[in-house]
This record gives sequence, C-alpha cells and structure tokens, in this order.
Amino acid sequence: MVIGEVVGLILLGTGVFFSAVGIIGIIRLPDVYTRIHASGKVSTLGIISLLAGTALMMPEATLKLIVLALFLLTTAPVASHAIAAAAYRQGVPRAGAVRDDLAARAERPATTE
Amino acid sequence: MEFVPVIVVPFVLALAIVPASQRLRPEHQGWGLAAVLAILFGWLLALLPTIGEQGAVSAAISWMPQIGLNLSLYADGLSVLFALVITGIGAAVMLYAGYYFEDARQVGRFFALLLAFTGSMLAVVMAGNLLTLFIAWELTSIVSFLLISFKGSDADARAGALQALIITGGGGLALLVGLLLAGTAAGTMELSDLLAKSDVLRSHPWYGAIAVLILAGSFSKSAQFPLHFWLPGAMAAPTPASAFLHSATMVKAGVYLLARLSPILGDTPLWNTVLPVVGLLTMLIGAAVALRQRDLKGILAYTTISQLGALVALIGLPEAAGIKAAMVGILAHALYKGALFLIVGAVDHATGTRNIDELGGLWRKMPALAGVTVVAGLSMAGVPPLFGFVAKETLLEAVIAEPLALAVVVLSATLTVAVAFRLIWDIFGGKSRARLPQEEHREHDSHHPYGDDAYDYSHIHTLPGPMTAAPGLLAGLSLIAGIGIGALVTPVVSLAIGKTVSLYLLPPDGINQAFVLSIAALAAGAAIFATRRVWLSWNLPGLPGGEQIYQYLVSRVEQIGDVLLRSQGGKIRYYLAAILLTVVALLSTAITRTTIIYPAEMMAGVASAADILEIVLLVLALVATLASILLERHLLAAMALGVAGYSIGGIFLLEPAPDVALVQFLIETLATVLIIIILARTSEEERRRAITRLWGQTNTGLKRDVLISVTLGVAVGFFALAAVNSRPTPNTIAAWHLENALPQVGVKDVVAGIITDFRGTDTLIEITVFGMAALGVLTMLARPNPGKTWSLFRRPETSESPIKDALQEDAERPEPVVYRSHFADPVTQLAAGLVLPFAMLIGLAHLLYAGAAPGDGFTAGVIGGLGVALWFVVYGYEETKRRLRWLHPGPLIGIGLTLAFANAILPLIFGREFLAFTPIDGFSLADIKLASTVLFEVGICLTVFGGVSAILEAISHPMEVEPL
Amino acid sequence: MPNVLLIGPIFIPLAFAALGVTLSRYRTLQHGFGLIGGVLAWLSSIGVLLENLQGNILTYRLGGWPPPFGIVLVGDLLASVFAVMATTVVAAGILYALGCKDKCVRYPAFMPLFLAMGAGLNGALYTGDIFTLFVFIELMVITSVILVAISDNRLGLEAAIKYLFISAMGTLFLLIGIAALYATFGTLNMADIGRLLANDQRPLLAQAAAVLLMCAFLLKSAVFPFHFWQPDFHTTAPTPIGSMLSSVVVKVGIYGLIRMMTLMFTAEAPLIQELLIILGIIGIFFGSLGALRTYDAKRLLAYSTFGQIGFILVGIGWGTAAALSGALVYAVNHAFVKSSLLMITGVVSSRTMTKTARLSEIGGAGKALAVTSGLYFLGGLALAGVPPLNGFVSKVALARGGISAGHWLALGLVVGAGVITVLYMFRTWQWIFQQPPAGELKLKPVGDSPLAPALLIGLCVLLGLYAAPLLDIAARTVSQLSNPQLYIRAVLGG
Amino acid sequence: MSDAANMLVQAGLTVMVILLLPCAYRVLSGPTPADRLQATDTITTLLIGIIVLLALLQDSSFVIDISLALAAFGLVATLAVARYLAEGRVF
Amino acid sequence: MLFYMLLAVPMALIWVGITDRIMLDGALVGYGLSLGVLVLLRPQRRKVNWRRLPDQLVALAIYIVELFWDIVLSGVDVARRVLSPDMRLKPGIIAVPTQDPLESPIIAALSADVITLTPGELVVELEDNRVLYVHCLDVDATTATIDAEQARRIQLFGRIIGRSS
Amino acid sequence: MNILFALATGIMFAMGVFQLLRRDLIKAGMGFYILFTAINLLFLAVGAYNGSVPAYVDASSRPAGQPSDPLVQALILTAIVISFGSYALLLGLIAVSSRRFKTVDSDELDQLKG
Ligand code: NA
Ligand code: NA
Repeated sequence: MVIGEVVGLILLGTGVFFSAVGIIGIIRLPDVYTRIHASGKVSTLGIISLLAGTALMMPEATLKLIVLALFLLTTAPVASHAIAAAAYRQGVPRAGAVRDDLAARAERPATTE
Repeated sequence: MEFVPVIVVPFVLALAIVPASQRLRPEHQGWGLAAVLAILFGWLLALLPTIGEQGAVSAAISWMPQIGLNLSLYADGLSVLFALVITGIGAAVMLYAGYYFEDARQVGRFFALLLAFTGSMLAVVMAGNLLTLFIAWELTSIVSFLLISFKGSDADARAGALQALIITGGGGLALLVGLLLAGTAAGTMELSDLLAKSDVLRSHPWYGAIAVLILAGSFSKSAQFPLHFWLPGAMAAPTPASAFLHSATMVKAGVYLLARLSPILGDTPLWNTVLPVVGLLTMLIGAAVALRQRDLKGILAYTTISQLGALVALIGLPEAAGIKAAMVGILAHALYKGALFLIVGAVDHATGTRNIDELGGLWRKMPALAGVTVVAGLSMAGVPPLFGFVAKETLLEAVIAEPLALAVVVLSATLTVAVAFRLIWDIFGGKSRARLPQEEHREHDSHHPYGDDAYDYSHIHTLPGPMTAAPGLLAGLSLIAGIGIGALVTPVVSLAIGKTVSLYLLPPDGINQAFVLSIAALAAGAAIFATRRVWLSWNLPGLPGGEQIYQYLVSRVEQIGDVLLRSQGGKIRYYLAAILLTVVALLSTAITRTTIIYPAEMMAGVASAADILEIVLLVLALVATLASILLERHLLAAMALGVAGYSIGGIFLLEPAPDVALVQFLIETLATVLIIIILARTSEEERRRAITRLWGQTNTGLKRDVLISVTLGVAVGFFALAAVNSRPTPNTIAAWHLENALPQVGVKDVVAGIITDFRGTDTLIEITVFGMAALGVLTMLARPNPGKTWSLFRRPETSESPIKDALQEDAERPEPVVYRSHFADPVTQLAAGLVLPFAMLIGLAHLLYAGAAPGDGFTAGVIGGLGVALWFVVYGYEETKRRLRWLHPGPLIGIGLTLAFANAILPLIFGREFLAFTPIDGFSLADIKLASTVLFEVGICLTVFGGVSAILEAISHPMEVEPL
Repeated sequence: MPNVLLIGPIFIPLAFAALGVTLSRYRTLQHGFGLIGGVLAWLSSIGVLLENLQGNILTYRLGGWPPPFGIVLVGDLLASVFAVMATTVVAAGILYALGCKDKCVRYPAFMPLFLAMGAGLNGALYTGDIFTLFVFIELMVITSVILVAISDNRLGLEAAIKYLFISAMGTLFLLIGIAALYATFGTLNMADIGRLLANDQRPLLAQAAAVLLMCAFLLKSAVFPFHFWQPDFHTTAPTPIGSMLSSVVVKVGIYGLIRMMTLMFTAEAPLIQELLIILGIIGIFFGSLGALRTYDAKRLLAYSTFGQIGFILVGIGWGTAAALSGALVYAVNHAFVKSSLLMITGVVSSRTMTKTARLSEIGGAGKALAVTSGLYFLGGLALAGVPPLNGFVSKVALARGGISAGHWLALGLVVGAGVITVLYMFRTWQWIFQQPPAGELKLKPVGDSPLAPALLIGLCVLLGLYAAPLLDIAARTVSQLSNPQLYIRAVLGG
Repeated sequence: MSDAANMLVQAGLTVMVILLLPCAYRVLSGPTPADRLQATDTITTLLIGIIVLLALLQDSSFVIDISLALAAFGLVATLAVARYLAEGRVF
Repeated sequence: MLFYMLLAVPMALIWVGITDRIMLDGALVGYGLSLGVLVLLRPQRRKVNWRRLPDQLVALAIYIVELFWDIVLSGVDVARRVLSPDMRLKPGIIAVPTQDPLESPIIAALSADVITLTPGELVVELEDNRVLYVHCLDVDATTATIDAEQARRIQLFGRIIGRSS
Repeated sequence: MNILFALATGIMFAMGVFQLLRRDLIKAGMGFYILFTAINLLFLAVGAYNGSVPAYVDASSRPAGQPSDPLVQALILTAIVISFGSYALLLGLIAVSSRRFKTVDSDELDQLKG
C-alpha cells in the first residue's frame, strides 16, 4: 500500500465518520434548525473529506474532485440557509430556544403547507 | 350489348336533369322524360325477337373479380317483361309528375331520383350476376328512401323512409349473405352459370340457409307478411313515386328475384312450402286490412301487399305451375294499380285530402278521372273484359287443385272486389262531400289530410289534362290488354317463362270452375261493399303486426344501447380499473400456461457489498414510494417520491449504468421541481378536497384498488422473474454494440454510441416527443403578451390573437400583478449567480464529451434548464426573463429540432444513409470528436433546454409566458 | 431492397414540423409547410407501395447500421397499405385544417403537432424494430393528446387527461412486452424475433409477451374493454384531428395486431384470434348501439368507429386469407369514410354558434347545405356498406371471409349489425339535414371548407366503383403475410 | 488499489448507503416539511459521496460527473421546495 | 469585456476540472466556452483594478483556507454535541449586524455563507444586507465571539472584492 | 439478486397501480410516474448481462470485468425521456384542469359520459 492510499483511506474514513455523525444528529437533535446545523455542516465536512481521500486514491480525478468540493462549499450553506428561512417563515417552533431576535420583526406572510 | 343503353340512359339523364331543370318547365321535363322512357320501352320491344331467337342476351365487364363481382348484364324474356313494366309505367309517371309539383325547384331533384330509380330497377331485372343484382337492388332501396322522405320536413315521411330502409336494408343484408353463400357454393356468381348448377345448389348443405336468406331478402322487399308494414309507411312519398316504386316496380323486385331464382333454387319442399304459406297469408291479410283503411294511399298500399302475396304464392307452387299466372298478375297489377295511384294523386291534388271519408261525388267535377277510375278499379276487381279479370282467372286456375289455397285466394279476391268498389264509389259516386282547399297556392305535396277544417266547399282545383291522361293511358291499356290478351300479352309472357302459353279472356272451352269462382267473388265482393256501413263501424281489435314487433325491437335495442352507454360513466378510475383487471386476467392466464423454471442460482443470496447496497437502495425506493402513497399531503408525497427516484438512480449506478443514473437524478430533480410548481399552481382548496376524498373512499373501493394493484403487481413480478431468468447468453446484439462503438462511431461510452448512432432514430423521435410535449404545455397554458413574442425577423404583434380569445375563458383566476419575493436574498442570489454558469459549463462538457463520459445532449439540456430554473426560483420569473433575453423556449425547441433533423438529413446529401455517422476528419481539438453527431447533440440539447424551460415557465407563469 | 423512399412518410413531415416550430410566427408559411409535408409524405408512401407492387419488400437501414443491430424501416405490403391510407387521410386532414375556422388551428403549435402525429403514425407502420414502434406510438399519443387538449371544445381537456392516463397503461403493457421479448431473445428487431420464434421451441415468455403486446394494441385501437377513452377523445378533438384519430390513428393497433400475429406470434395466433372474434363482436354491438343512443353527432361517429373496429377484428379473427384481406380492405375503406364523415359533421357544426355537434342543437342545421348534405349521405351509404360505395366492397369482402372461415354465428352477427349502422347513419342524416330546425337556429354564414371531405368522399366513390386494385393489393398483402420468411429475409438477408 | 483498500472502500460505501436509511426515516417522519426537506437534501449529499466511492471502486473517474450534476441540482430542488414552503409559490 | 475575460479564467480552470483534461487545448476551449457563457448570462461588470488584483487573490486564498479550517472546527463541534448524551444545547436566534457601511449584498452573502459554515451558527434571515439573523446552538458562545469575528471577516471580504478600505 | 429485482418491480408496479387509481389527479399522476420507474427497473433487470463495470470501451484504462448491457441502458434512457415528457404533459393538463374546471379530483372530470 502506498502512502497516498493509506492517507486516502484515513480521510475517507473520516468522511464516512462525519457523515454518520451528521446523520445521527439528524435523528437526535430536537428541531429542524438544530438538525440543519448537523446535516448542513457535517455532511459537508464528511463529503469533502471523503472527496479528499478519493483524490488521493484516484489521482486522475483530483481536479474534478476539487471542483466538486468547491461547488459543495458554495451550495451547502445556501441550502441550509434556505431551509432554515423557510422553516422560520412557516413558523416551525424552536425547541428550547432561549432567545429570538427575529421574532421582534413584523410577521412575514406565512403560507402553504 | 344492345340493351345496355336502356340501363345507362336513365342514369345519365339523372345526372343531367338537375342542372337542366333550372331552365326547363316541369311539364316539359315530364314530357321529355316520358318520351325517353317510351323510346326505351320501344327499344325493349324491339329486343323481343332477338331474345326469342337466342333465349337471352348478355354483356359483361370484369369489375372486381376478387369478390366475384362483375358488371354483367343478362336479359331474357323475364327481364324484358319486367323492363317493359318499368319503362312503360315509368313513362306514364314521368308525364304525370311534370304536373304534380307546383314548386318547380323540387322537380329536378325528384326527376333525378325517379330516373336513378328507373336505371337501378332496370339493372335489377337485367343483372347477370348475383352481386350486380344486389347492387342494383340496394340502389333501389336507397332511392326509395330518398323518395319517401322527399319532403324532409314531414316527420312521418322521415320515419316512414327510415322504416322502409331498415326493413328492406335488413332484408338486403340477408339477401347478400344468401347470394354470397349461393355464389360460393356454386363457384360462380353469374346467373347464366348458376342456371346450370341448380342441382349442385339444391343438394348443397347450405341450401337451407341460402334459400331462407334469399327469401328473407325478397320478402322484405316485396312487403310480405310480417315485413309488410313498411309499405303503408312509404306512402309519405310523393304520389308519382308511390305509383312507380311502391306499387308497380320496386316492390316487385322481390317477386322478380324469386321468379329468377326459382329455376335455380325452387321446387324443393322448403321453397314450395314457405312461398305459398307466406304469400297466401300476405294476400289475405293485405286484402282484409285494405278494406278498413281510410287513407286512399293506405288502401292502395294494402291491396298492393295482398297482390304481392299472391305473386309470391304463385312462384312457390310446385313445378312452376304458377309462373304464368304470376307474370300475368304482374302486368295487370302494374297497369291498374299504377293508374289508381295516379288517380289518388290527382284527387289529392284537386281536393287536398286523401281521406276516403271526406270524399264523394267527385264524378260531377272530374268526370274523366271518374271514368278512368272505373276502368282501373274494375280491372282490380277482376271484371271482364279487363286485364285484371284475366289475371284473376289465371290465378284461380293455378291454385285450383289446392283447396286451401283456393279458398284463401277466393276470399282475398272477394275482399279486393269490395275495396275496388269502395274506391270507385266512395270517391266519385254518391253525395259530394269533398272538402276543398281554401288557398289557391298551397303546396300540393304537403297535405294536411285530417283535422283541418278550413276548407272551402265551392271550388275544386282544376286538374291539368295529363294528370288524368296518364292514369287514363294505363287504365286504357288495362282494357286493351284484356281484350287483346292473346295477341298482345301472350307473346311477352311466353317469352318471359320460356315456353308458349295460352291466355284468353273467356275460357275457350266454356265456363270452368275458375270462371265461376271469379264471378262468385265479384258478387260476394259487391255484397260486402254494399254492407260497408255496417262493418266499417265495427270496432275490431288491431292485430299485433310486424310494425309492433319492429317498434318493440327498435326500442329494446335502444334500451340495450342506453344500458351499455351507462358503462361510459365518465370516471377515469373505473376505466382504469376495468382495463387493468382485464390485463390481469389475460396475463395470469398466459403466465399459468407458462412453466417458469427457477434455477437455483437466482435463489442464491447476497453475493457482495454491491448487493447489500442494492438491497438497501431497493428497500429505500420501495419504502419511499409507499410513503408517497400513504402521506396525504402532496408536498410530502412529492418529496418521498423524490427520495424513491434518487434511490432508483443509485440502483442504476450500481448496475452499473452511469448514464442512466445521471439522467435519472436529473429527471427526478426536474420532476420534483415540476410537481412543486404544480402544487403552487393549483388551489389549495381544490387539492384538499381531492385529498380528503383519497381516504374518504369507501372501504370496498379501497379493497378493490388494493386487489387490483396486488394482483397486477404479482403478475408483473412473476413476469419479471421469468424475464430475468431467460436472459439469453450470449447476447449478440449487445456484444456487437460493445465491439463497434469505438471503431465505428468513435465513442467510449457505448450507451452514447447507441443513443446517437446505432439507435439514433429512437433519440430523434424521443426528443421530438419531448419537444412536442413542451410545446403542448406551452400552448395549453400560455397567453400572449403583445410585444414579448419572439420574432426571428421583425414583425409587429397583431392585435387579434386567437390564443388570447381562446384563453379568455380560462383566465378566471387573475395573476398577482406585482409580486415581491422575500426569498431572493443575497445568499441565494450569489449561489444562483455562481451555479448557472457552472451548470452551463457542465452542460457544455456533456455536450462535447458525450461520447466519453456519462451525459449527452439530453443531460446538457436538462442541466441548462435546471440552471435556469434556479434563476427562476431565486430571482423570480420577471427578473430572470429580463436577464436572459435570449431565453425563448418555443423557438429554442424549434431550432433544436431543426438542427437534429439537419444532422439526420445531411448524410443524405453526401450520399450516405439518413442519420449515418458522418465524421469530419482532420479536426481534433481537445479530444472533441467533430462529427455530424455534434450537431445532433446540440439539437438535442437546445430542444431539451427549450422544452424544460417551456414547461417550467408555462406551468408556473401561464399568463406571462410567450406562447411560441 | 434498400430504398430511401421509406424515410419520406416519416421524416419529411417531421422535418417540416421542426421548421414550423422555428418559424412559428409565420402562420401562412407554417401551414404551407404542413400541406407540403403532408403531400410529400403521401407521395412517398405511394411510391413505396408502387415499389412493393413490383414484388419487393423495401428496407432502409437508419444510420446505415445493419439489422438487427441498428434500426431498420421495413416497407412491406402490409405497412404500405396502412401507410398509404394514413398519409392520404392525414393530407386531407391538413387540407381541412387550412380551411378550418377553429381557433386552435391558428395556434403556432398546431401544424407542427399535426405533422408530428402523422409522422408518428407512419413511423409506427414502417418500423421494423419493436422498441422504435413504441417510440413512434408515443409520438403519436403525445401529439394527439395535446391536439385534443387545445381543442376549442373545452371538454377536450378532460378527454385528453383520460386518454393520457389510459394510454399510459397501453404504453406500460407494450414496454413490459418489449422487455420480455428482449429478455428472451436479446433482440428488438421484429424480423429477428420472428426468426427466433419460428424455431419449434416455445420460449418461456412468448405467450405472456404476446398477451401484453396484444393488450397494448387493443388499447390503441380502443377495443372493448379498452375503449373507454375513445368516444371522449375522438369527439372533443378539433375536427381535423378527430377525423384522423377515429380513422387512421385508431388503426395502428390493428396494424400491430396483424403484424405480431403474422410475423412473430404465429403459434399464438389461433388463441388470439378466438379472443379477437369475441371482442370484435362485443365491439360491433357496443359501438353500434352506442352510436344509436349517444347525444352528439361526432360522438356517434366515434362509437361507430368502435363498432367498425370490431368488424375488422372479427375479420382478423377469422384468420383465413379471404377474411384477412377482407379486414384489410375494411380497414382502409373505413378510414376514408370515417374521416370524411367526421369532417362533414365538423363542417356543419362549424356553422353553429357554439360549434357544437350535439344532436339537440344541430337538428336541421344542415338543411341549407346541399353539398354537405349530399356528402354526408354518401358517407352514410359508404359506412352502411351500401353499393356502389367502398363500404360495400369492404362488407362483401369481409362476408366472403366469414364464409371462407365457416364462422356462421359471427358472420350472422356481423352482417346483422349492419342494420343498426343503417339506422343510426340515416336517422342522423335526416336529423341534421332534413328536418326543420327546432325553434330559432342561428347559423354562421361561413364555416369550415368541405373541400377535404369532398375529396375523401370522392375517393370512397372511386374505391367503390373501382375496387379491384385495392382488393388485389389486399390479396397480395395477405399472401405476403402468409409467408413471414419473406419479411425476415428482406430484413436480415440470407 | 489493493484488495484491502478495496474492501475498506466497500465497507465505507456500505456505511454510506446504510446512512441513507435514517435520512429516509427523517423524510418519512418529519415532523415538519422543513425537516423532510433538510433530510432530502442530506440524502442528495450522501449520494454525492456514494457516487464518488463507486467511481473509486469501479475505477471510472467519469462517474464523478454524475455527482457534479447532482451537486448542482440538488440545490435547485431544495431551493424550489424551500421557496414553496416560505411563500407558497416557486417562482 | 475585460472583466469577462478575466472572469473566464477561473471558469476555464473549472472547465479543465470537469472535463478532466489538463492540457492547453482543453483550457483554451474552456476559455472560449466560458466567454460565451458569460456573454449569454451578462453578469454585472466591475472595474478591473490590476494593481489590486494580487491582493484580491491573496485575500481569497486566505478566505478559503480559513473556511476550511472553520469547516473542520464546525464539524468537530457539532460532532461533539451530537455524540454527547445531553448535546449541550442552548439554541436561539440572534441579530448580527454585518458591520458593512456600504451594505453590499455580496459582502452580506459571503458573511452569511461563512457564518453558516462556522461552528454552531446558521443564518436564518438577512435584513436589507444589514443584519443577519443567526441561529446558534449555543447562544452564549456565539454572542461572545461573533461580532469580533464579523469585523475581521468584513476586512477580508473588502479585500476580496477589491474595495479600497 | 434477480429475485429481489423482480420482487421490487412487482411491488413498485402494484404501488404505482394503486396510486394511479386515486381520485386525486396529482396523486394519480405520481402513480403514473411510479409505474414508469417500475418499468425502468424491469428493463434494467432484463439486461443481457450482469455487468460489473460500466459499458465503456477504452482500451487504455478500462478495468477488467463484464460490462453491463449498453442496449438496455439506451432503451431506459429513451423510455425515461418519453415518460418524463408524458408526465410533464400530464402535469400541464392538471394545471389547466385546475384553472378551467376548478378541480383536481378526477371524479369531478366526468362531463363526458354516455
Ligand atoms: Na455520454
Ligand atoms: Na456555522
């Protein structure tokens, strides 16, 4: 086993680990906002680390994987943000929230589903 | 050949008369046509010597030999006898008809129909081929239909016409089968050949069927009981037509056919039983019913039925004993009944009524017509020396040996005498009771016979001379033929039946039985006539006749129709359920007949990690699909479905089928976006209504649905199992594709090679389907917004827009004019700004490297479309359209398709096959293979890109999107 | 024999459709394309037929790939007969559309959709590849659904939704059948499948595949119990489209049935034939009685189609050479008759204020239209099988088939049902063209042009008077079909 | 790639695929639409990882193209649903 | 146009990445295609300041490195919470001013992205590019640091977009 | 695996049919979609070989192993595109139905009967 492969496997394992952690978060955390923290971030870390590992084991795909990673970095927070915003506008309750600065603002028009 | 003009001339004139009648006065037309028919009559007479020598003349043209149909004509004595009747009566009717109508505009049509009828009828009697005969036969039915409903605004006329057509047409169908069977059995359709095959036919197993079918056809046409009832109904026809068709000629077509086929099919127990029984029954019933009729034409119709019965019975007598009497009867009946019809028409014309109760004493006003009536009526009654007397004599002679038949004939003759006397006396004799028309200029063919009291008693419409002369001519002929029976009639009848007969006015060897019976019938008839006041007042119950059966059948058939139509209940669920159940039934039948072998190998469990993955993904797909069913809310169901779709994509990936997986992911995404858009489009209230009904269905309904789906699922599952297990090895086709992709079309991605080249046609059509579907969505939903419509060359938008009108009614839900979204914050906008160019680059990569990697023009198009969708979501519709001014979905589809077709057609120009792989050699940049395929990929991409954005836009913004 | 003519009926209209979408702003140009495309397709299909009559089965390898690896178009007599029928009617339909006053005809997508529908139809007939058959059928289905959905008749939408759902079932059956065939034989080429099926051993799924394909084709031809969509779909369509659907599009299933029974599933054919006779007779009576009792003049004709398809099925079910050729003649003649009748009804209803064909509103509407009345009457004669129109020829040909099959009960039922046809056709004629209108019936001064139906009726008359060529072609078609080796050899060589 | 590495990658892949199940549970159980949306989005992300691992196993770098497309368009679906949730319309 | 030509360079690099061809011809093709895409999409043009460009790139590189680091921290943080029995949650939404006097949407967006990618924080709403409403797992921890971090980030973003500070 | 595939196809098919029979047009549309997905699975199952590598031919870097059947993949692709086109059209029709008839309940689309 070459060194690249070992490091790659480690990174790969890290990625799988963080993915799993994120999924556990999705199950365990109490409300949608906190779950978004888990999924949006950990999946990102998990996948990026997984990509890095793969890049080491499959050098010819490195460029592609970098592009993919950049792209995930660009889109992941957007998705998280959009879901959170949607949830908030739908009036999804915040479990155990201690503070809400946004609630002070005028009600947004709440809508369907 | 020399008799062919006799048939052709009427048809030619029928075509010519309609334009000609615009210029000619009706009476001139009548005279002219009468003259023509008289000439044809003479022509036929002139044929007689030839026929006498040769027995028959014939002519034939091969027409449709494949179905045994030749245009073959055949004229022997029998034909000529009928043809003489047709042309002779026809001449008188034409003459008469020229004066019958006052509305000159109708005359041309009427004459055309009469002429067409004449031609068809002549063709019937001169047909030399069973099918030729049938064609002419059907033509007469059709013309009769048109003539009966000549006055289309009269409901009775329409009903009568239809009834006549149904009965004779139905009989015609039986006849057709009978003729076809006969032709098949004998191996020929030619009459002349059939004559020689009579033994073959009579002993053929099909004989019974043939005879019954042909008899049914003949009986229907010749108004035999119980199919007789259409004939009285047909009296709504203009009187000249009734005289011609429904008494003298068309109704005799059946008789003709029986006479014609009698040498071929006749003289069997069946024939000799059915014909006399039906004929005599008809004869008696007709005469009896005629007595109590009030309508003059009704009276004549029933006496005609009676007479037709007599003719049929005569033809059915064993050993052709009655054929002579039949021929004489045909001639005599044609003369006196034709005359009587014309007389009735004249009376109707003059008085405006045909009700015998309203008539009387007309002899003072119309002495000539009265005289004619006396002659014709007495001939009908069978008074010597008129032709009718001779006919009755021969009839009695023919049945003299059969006591029962003789009794029926005598009884019928008695009744007929009474009817004849009624016709003479109750119209012309006695007190004047005629109610006369008040208005001079009423339409004469539209009588309102009963119940209208607005009559003037002082004036009688004067009759034009020929309206008396025409029946006079026929009546006169009755007299002349009676007196000169030996010289005039004998030769024709002899010729017709092919052997010399003797006819006489008075029995040569003194008074015989027939003569006595004839005179007795006269006397008895006179007695019945004298006591008419008594029996006319009797209230006799009506017999249930054919008409009731007909009405009952029609209403029953209609009821069945209504029941059947109830199955078309309008609810799609039930339609689908019925279809699926049928398929389940058929498929299970097929599968149970198949023995499915389950090799042990396939039962073996999990083999590798990939298998575990596949199981997980399958489970995921199934669970998510199940969730999409169980989740009531549409949004949730859509999301569950999305998960299922992605899982399926994963399965594709494991197969491994990366190209399919890619498309699956893209399409799944697009489908999810689309369904969300639909949710936004449809009102929530509507959807909630539909949702609550989902599980609000009855338990039975749900059980039924579950049953259907489970059985179908099981069937398909078994099917799939069997399919999977019968994979052929080795598969030469797939191997060929794998082998040839790189060398032949230069692609590494074999799937791409198949899509663009090996099976390029599928792809070409598939994107056409996609493009068309998108255009459809666009057309259904879009409404034009002037000034926004795409234009290749500058052209102002016209103000009148068809689509605008069409959609006006749909536009009941107004769109919000200004919509400010809070969604488009900088975060999403930044992402959108980055993703779309990225998406386009990915799309371009797919496009240019389609042959080397997953993805192709199609995925490029979907990716582009999804990128645009992202902009729509983030920036909103208006803003996106403002930024992407080149985004005209409709034209993009058009250009895309055009490019795709250009790729397909270009190779043709270079002398290669349509859609052939045409590489452009000597060009290579960055491993991009330049071939005509690139054009194809671009075309696909544009079509799909345009299609995706068209669908998205049109569903989401139907009011604003440009139509095309 | 390779021949480039084969691509004409399919790809010429499609290419014009593509151009038409691109130049959608120029309606006249687009409609001109339509007519040219229709006529060129017609001419090329005739060319193919003429070539067939020389005794050749034409093939064309799309992309130049040899069968069974690539897709091949095959123009044998069966395909050609149906294709000539289809292109003739479609050309007439386009002509009608040009003179049609419906709003939907002026939609930019109308003509391209129409052309694509025609192309799909021709493609389904000429293709020698069973998967491509599916693709072409889908093209036809999708375009026709759209054309019905955009109809001026607002209920067209309802009909389109229903048909799309039901048609999807047909597509599913077809696809499952194709999957089974591919699983069993590893090929999609019909000749190849035929060759492999001709081996004595019956493969595992032959019967099931046959059943599924049969169901798919029955559904396309709206045979009981797959018929529910048909009356709705055919009558709410715009006149030029409805008259295609009910005459030629509905025949694709018939074509498919004949093809699968003669080329591929020859061993299963007897079983299928029995079923076809039963379904056909049910269809005859259901359709005829439905026509008798329905409420709309166009719907009546649609039900009539349901019945007429039944006649054709019975002919196929009888299975003898005479019966099969009778069925072919029947199918062709019915196409011309039905399309012209629907067009004529359209002409009348285009004069009414609401563009309706409802009998309650259309009574007497045709009283002033002498030519139209005459055309309808002739059409009625043809449909009822009255000589000397072409319907008579079909009837006789079919009845002779029945006699040759010795199927007396079916023969009796088939012929007897003709009475119902007479009843509903002529009653309707009287209703529309003879009786005085009830109350005040306002009519538009101009309506659709009766030119196209007049031409078609002319064709009906011609085919009645001069039917020998058609009968001859039908007989030759059947004799060609009776030897599937001819087809297989023409496609695969050897 | 050595056999051992191959096995390890397969194991990782298996874990990744099994991780789909809890996500699916979240999609099914909700409780709010936003929860489901977020879980769906996570499934997309996991799939991206799975595809990359598959590419590694199948030694076909072109398979990664699929994950590129998926990455781009998971976002579209997520945003469309999110906007629908937030505003009752997609665009 | 100059701006587009410059912008096309990273796009061409991405093209090279996605087509997996590290060759000049591929890059050239990518560059051309990227230009085409830009012409079609017409993003808002900016003035190109050649002198500032190196600094911009350096700032971008710093940003990316920091981002990665933040992601790692974020991952570890959330992982710790998720795997601990009580998850130590104290969630809430707090308002965070962007501290950008020009209220640039790009800066607001970048800030929101980075905040969302950093430990325990998630931007729920943006108000007029001025205030970010941040959901955090631990209100106290975030309140303590976020304003200072934001001030630092604004500096960096200003450099990235080439704003003269 | 084959049996699982067949099983899955059958179950998918059953679920699609059940969903298709709903009164709610949108749900029925989903059934339509599920059914076509099931068909794609079926096609995949009947592919000529149980491939272990994608059907790519590249002499230089192709890994060893049986390639999957490319023809079924092409067929599935065509089927997907066509069924998606139909699906989109169906959704469009539903949108128009909602606008024109104010309903997405198929039982209320019953003006055409008899
Ligand atoms: Na590809
Ligand atoms: Na964060």
